[in-house]
Amino acid sequence: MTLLYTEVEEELRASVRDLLADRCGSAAVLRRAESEAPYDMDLWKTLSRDIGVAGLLVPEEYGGAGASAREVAVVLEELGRAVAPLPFLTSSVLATKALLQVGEEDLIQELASGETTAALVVSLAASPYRPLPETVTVTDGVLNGEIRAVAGADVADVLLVPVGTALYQVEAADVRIDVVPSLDLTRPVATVTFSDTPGEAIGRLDTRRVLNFGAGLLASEQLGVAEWCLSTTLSYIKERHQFARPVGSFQAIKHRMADLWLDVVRARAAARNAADLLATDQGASGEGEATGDRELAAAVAASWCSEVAVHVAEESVQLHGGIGMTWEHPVHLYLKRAKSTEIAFGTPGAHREAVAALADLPAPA
Amino acid sequence: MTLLYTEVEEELRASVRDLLADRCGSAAVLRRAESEAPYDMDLWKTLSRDIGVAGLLVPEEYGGAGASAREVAVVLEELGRAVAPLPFLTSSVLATKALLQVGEEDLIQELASGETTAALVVSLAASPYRPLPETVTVTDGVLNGEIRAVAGADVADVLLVPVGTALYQVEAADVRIDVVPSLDLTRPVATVTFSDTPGEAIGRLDTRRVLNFGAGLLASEQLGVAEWCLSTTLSYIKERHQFARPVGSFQAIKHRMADLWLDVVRARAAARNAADLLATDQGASGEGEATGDRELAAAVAASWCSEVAVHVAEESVQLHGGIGMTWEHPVHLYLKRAKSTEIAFGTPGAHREAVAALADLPAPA
Amino acid sequence: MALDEKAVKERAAAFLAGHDPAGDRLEFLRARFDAGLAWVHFPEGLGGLGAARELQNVVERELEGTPQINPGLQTIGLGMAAPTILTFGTDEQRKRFLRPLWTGEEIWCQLFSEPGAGSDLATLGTRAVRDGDEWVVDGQKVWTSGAHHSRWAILVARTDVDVPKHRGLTYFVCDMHAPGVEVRPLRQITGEAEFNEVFLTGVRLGDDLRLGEVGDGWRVAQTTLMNERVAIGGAPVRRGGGVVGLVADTWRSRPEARTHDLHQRLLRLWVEAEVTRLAGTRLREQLSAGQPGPEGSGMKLAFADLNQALSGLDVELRGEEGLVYDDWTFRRSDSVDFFGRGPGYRYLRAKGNSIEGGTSEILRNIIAERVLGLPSEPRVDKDVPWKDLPR
Amino acid sequence: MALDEKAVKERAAAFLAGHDPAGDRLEFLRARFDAGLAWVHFPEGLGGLGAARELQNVVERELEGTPQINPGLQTIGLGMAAPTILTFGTDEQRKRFLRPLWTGEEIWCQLFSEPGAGSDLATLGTRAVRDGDEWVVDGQKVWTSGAHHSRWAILVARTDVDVPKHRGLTYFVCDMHAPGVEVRPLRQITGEAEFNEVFLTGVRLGDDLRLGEVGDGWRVAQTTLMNERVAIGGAPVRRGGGVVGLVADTWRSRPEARTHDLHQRLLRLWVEAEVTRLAGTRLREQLSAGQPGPEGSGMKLAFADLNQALSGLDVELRGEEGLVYDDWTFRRSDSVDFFGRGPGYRYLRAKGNSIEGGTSEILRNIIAERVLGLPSEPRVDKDVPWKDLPR
Repeated sequence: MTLLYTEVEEELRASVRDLLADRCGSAAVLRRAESEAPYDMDLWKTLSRDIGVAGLLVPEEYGGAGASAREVAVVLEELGRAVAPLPFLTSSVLATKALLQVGEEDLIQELASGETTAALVVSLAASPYRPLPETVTVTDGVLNGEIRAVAGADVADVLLVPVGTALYQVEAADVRIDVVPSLDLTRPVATVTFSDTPGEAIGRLDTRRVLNFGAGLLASEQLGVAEWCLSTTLSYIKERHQFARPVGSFQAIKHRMADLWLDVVRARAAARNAADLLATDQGASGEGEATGDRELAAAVAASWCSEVAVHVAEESVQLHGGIGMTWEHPVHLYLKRAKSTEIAFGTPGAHREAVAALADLPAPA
Repeated sequence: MTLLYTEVEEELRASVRDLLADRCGSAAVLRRAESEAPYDMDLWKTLSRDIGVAGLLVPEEYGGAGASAREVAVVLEELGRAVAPLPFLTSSVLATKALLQVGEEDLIQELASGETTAALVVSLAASPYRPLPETVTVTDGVLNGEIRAVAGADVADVLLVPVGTALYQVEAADVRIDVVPSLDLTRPVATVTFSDTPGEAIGRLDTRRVLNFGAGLLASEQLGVAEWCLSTTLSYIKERHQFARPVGSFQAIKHRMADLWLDVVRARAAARNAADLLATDQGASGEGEATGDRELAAAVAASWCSEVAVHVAEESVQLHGGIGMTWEHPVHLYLKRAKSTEIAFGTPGAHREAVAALADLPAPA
Repeated sequence: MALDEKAVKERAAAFLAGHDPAGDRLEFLRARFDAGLAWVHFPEGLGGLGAARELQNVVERELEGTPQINPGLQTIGLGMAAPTILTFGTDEQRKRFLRPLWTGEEIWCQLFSEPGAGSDLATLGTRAVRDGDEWVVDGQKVWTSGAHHSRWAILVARTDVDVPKHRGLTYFVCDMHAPGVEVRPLRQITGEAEFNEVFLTGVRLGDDLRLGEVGDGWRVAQTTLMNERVAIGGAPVRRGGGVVGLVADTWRSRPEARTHDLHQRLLRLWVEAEVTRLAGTRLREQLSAGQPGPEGSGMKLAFADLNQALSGLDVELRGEEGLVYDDWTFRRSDSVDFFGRGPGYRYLRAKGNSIEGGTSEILRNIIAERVLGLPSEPRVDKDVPWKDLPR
Repeated sequence: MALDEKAVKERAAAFLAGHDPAGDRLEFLRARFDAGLAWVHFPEGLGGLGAARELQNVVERELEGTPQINPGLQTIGLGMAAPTILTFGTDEQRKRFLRPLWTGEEIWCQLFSEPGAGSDLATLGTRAVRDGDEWVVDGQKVWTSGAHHSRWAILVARTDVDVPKHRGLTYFVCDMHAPGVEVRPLRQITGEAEFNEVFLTGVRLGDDLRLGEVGDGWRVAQTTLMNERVAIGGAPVRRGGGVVGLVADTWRSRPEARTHDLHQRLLRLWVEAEVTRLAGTRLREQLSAGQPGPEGSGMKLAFADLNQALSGLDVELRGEEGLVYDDWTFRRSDSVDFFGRGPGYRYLRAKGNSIEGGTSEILRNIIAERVLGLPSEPRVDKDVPWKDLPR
């Protein structure tokens, strides 16, 4: 294991970053966020076809790249850094991970190519540490009920719906999906409503494991968000003059930046560690490193990186002064992403509660 | 009610401060702390005789000043500011308050004059919100057992021992009192051991109310500690030059000082508010303002001022640099006082738990 | 001798006896101004009685239920323009401006901040060049609330580029109906446009619209800003009220959302809100007869921190509901509807609390220097002509 | 070509074959030095093999269980003096000093800080005046650990008062047995005297004890300090170990002391300790073949914060027991017994973590300027001769 990036990972990062720089600048993201089509599905196709990101987690025999959580994490960092409106987390991480667990080969192959997009129909606020609310029922192969605050459903072809311990596959076309105004403009959430919708049970799903995997990797996206905020703020305060000095020459600002940097340095180490351990979560049984170590690494990264992303984004708005409060400047997109992901797949507090159990720090009786 | 100091209160403050400036400088306090007699009982006699502080809480008909918690708070501020090694809190606040509750007139009169000193035999760490540990038993009018970490017992003539709901009066001479090395050099704690010690039951005591009263007023002592630290640090950083500038001209330091000032400003308001409401806690039944308001004010002041005193003292050590780490400089006396009082009569967390109940912010089920 | 409480009460009663509150609203307000019951501490003839400031409360109690002015719309006029005009205006200016300002017939806005001059306001670059009896103004201002329905603005512009920055400024009343004034809504991160950018192109202002001496604009502006900071965060709240009350209500209504992490944070914030409230009360007691001083900066700083922490906690506490937003529509708003909007709006809007009206960084500087007496930092711009400053 | 792992292993094995670990300890250590197995990255003949730094681990594994040096007593010598002597010493100096330094026959201490020069070390005032082939040193140093049993000290003194402060310094090796060196224990807030004050009065040092050029002392000292900061807080710990482990053990052993407030704070600190540990591990991976850079400052900063927060929590968590102290006796101590002493001691001692070896304020400056590239503040002391500086 290493907490550094391998050469292969750095090459993957460079390709993704180049493409995003070209096609996914902040002005474009903002324009798109205000449009009817917040997701950039053309870019998604290119990213899947040319760089193969959609199939990173998929073994080579199913047409994937046979890579691991480590490479996924690098892509998430870059997508976070660009607040890219793409269904990578929802389709290529969560849905794909769920399918790999149940072993649904055909669909996995379709997802790996990026031609088909899927979404796991759980609330973005679902916690790995609590049972999912049972708002959908299945009777005679048809689903009824609704699930709110689902991310990525509106651009999915196929929906994967956990009901109890079973996973159901549903065609998106058979379902009502209402996108609601979302705090995160670049990853809106939707209410998914099933009304006698036909679904096929495709296997048993350990949702906790999938959500834990998602939370641990989301930390890398949060790291990317924090890194963009830190470096953008750095550039700004080096340029911006007040009192005939660069704002970044004022000691109070410098000390805050040093503290933010230290937070981000530790976020990077935590996110890398989580990715490295989650890379051992293979196949249906999750063999490899002990589950406890993996869950602990994910919980540590998720709680730390969530809070760091929010804090750095908030400080970034503050240090940009008035301009940071304008719609025109992209920093708000990052603040909104950071704040939304703080709630996603377990709040920082929920992850710390998991740490209590995993690190033997029992709560008061 | 007012959160300001009245003219009478300011006069009382000035007398106490003058006397302490004369007799209780920091070098003297440090010397005394290392000696066999950490308390300055001569000064205590003077303060009681000339300014009448020992009888502040005592009604005039019992030879006291007939003042209230408001005046007591002002004295505590000054004693905190001087880390004065005097039994005011233990004898004139806690023991006196307990006696006023049970109505033990003769002893109250003796305490009011300052000729007799008493101590309530409870651990300094006793919380108003938990039952006292039952480590002392009474059989046929004799006490057995021990109570640890008692402040002020070593200079008391009379000990007041709560056992169950009863209060017992014991002669200090009949008891073994072992002072232990204490974190707070200026208010050492002792283990008090009863071995078939004769005691007289003098009434029923609501210990919670006494401890709550003590905690709410201790906030004023903590305010005094914080104020000394703030103003001493201010003077130091205005004088001390590094990089050919006063340390206090560096913006990062200035901003921290501004934050500390704001903490202390709020500590003052909270301590004044607690003193003002506790001043309505009169006589045995505690009539006056609703008990809930009084307890809430005390809990708010205690939790805030505890943490502010520790924080300001810690920052004071840091901003003094190396000199603040030396035995010779008095700031460590304040750090040790602050840290010890953080534990006294309920930790900040315990007071916040009380706030949860009093302000209707229920804990998770 | 100044009027006492009893005398003020009698004036109010006499006024009420002579004016029907059920009649024309504007007439009533104009008459109230003329009776000296607008702001009793202003001089007679200018809406006041020359009485102590705190006696205004007596008037308000007496005139409860009668037609009132609109403090939301008139914030800038009442809080900033009026005290400045009173202090620095000529007799003509006071007579001309104060009455319609108070009655709300004329709304005011503020043209101070510029894209290049935020915290360092004194470096502003909007130029005013004298042309006979007039001044010709060119430049761009920003963060102007209410500009689109304002009749007048208070404006600071540079009249001399060859002296150090603080010395080359002059303070004007700007006619918002003058040719060359263009107002554009400025969208914020909340989606709405609460503020405007104002472009000034060859705007001609008569010299009679100048407030204070030429070159004395910085000193005049200080009066305005001191009054602004006291207005922010200075309002009394009841225990457990305000923003913390709102979050506490969320907490009480959602037992299923409670966790110990959130509970501990809520308790800390509740205590902080309470001690901040008490400090505000204490400050108001100290100031009840005095003038606003730099201590008020501490209250604004504390309220900004609290609002941000509380509104952030509120979003997190709501979980799934925190992921949605009430309305992203780009529309003008005339005031901040903090309690009427959703948690996401409050979270975003509160971010501005530590920027508007003096950033928290500037407020810490003010506390450190003016309250604590700490030395200022080495200044690189002190004796440099404005035109030679790096920017 | 430099030796690889296999070659180093062979050298160690060959050395062990030729020297009996059960024999005389000092002889064994001297022989180990001479075999180049003291610090393999040093040059041959100076205790090393010119190999990569990380191969030292190979040697340590091979020689486990043999007589060892005393890193606690030798901290300054090994961590600060040795790399400086290697970089700036003459051949004679390296030959003379490095061997007994490593074996521990000669203990070293550091004479840098002065009462008037803490963070601003370059302003120090201890004078060294040339007198023929000697230098005469006068001044006062402070925060010198181990001075009372040291043979040598690394010393920075001012040799020119007429140039700006950084340029008038020269670096010496000070003979601690020379007449005029007086060592006095300095009592700390913990009660013990871990440090000393050192008074230098007419101390004569030969010019052969000068390290580096006259006037080049600041640059030489930078090498020393960089190495110091890496040494602090750079040691690997296991997950949940170190200070957080100690507090966690308190927590586990006292179910009756647990509250939700303490629990939440402990969980936060546990997570922070873990991410800091991981960042340290990652930094060591980055540095494994390289030289210490400014990033190490971040680790020291983080460890100081953590130690302070954790030791403070520990005292609070122990409640009644937190009110007592283990021992206030004024006595000398040669090293920090962080784990062997009581919670009160740890709380007080940890306060020094953010002061010694570079205050947290200085470290933040270093990170801001050298890592993040932020501009320095306006300097008022840049071109001023030392003797004219305000102090």
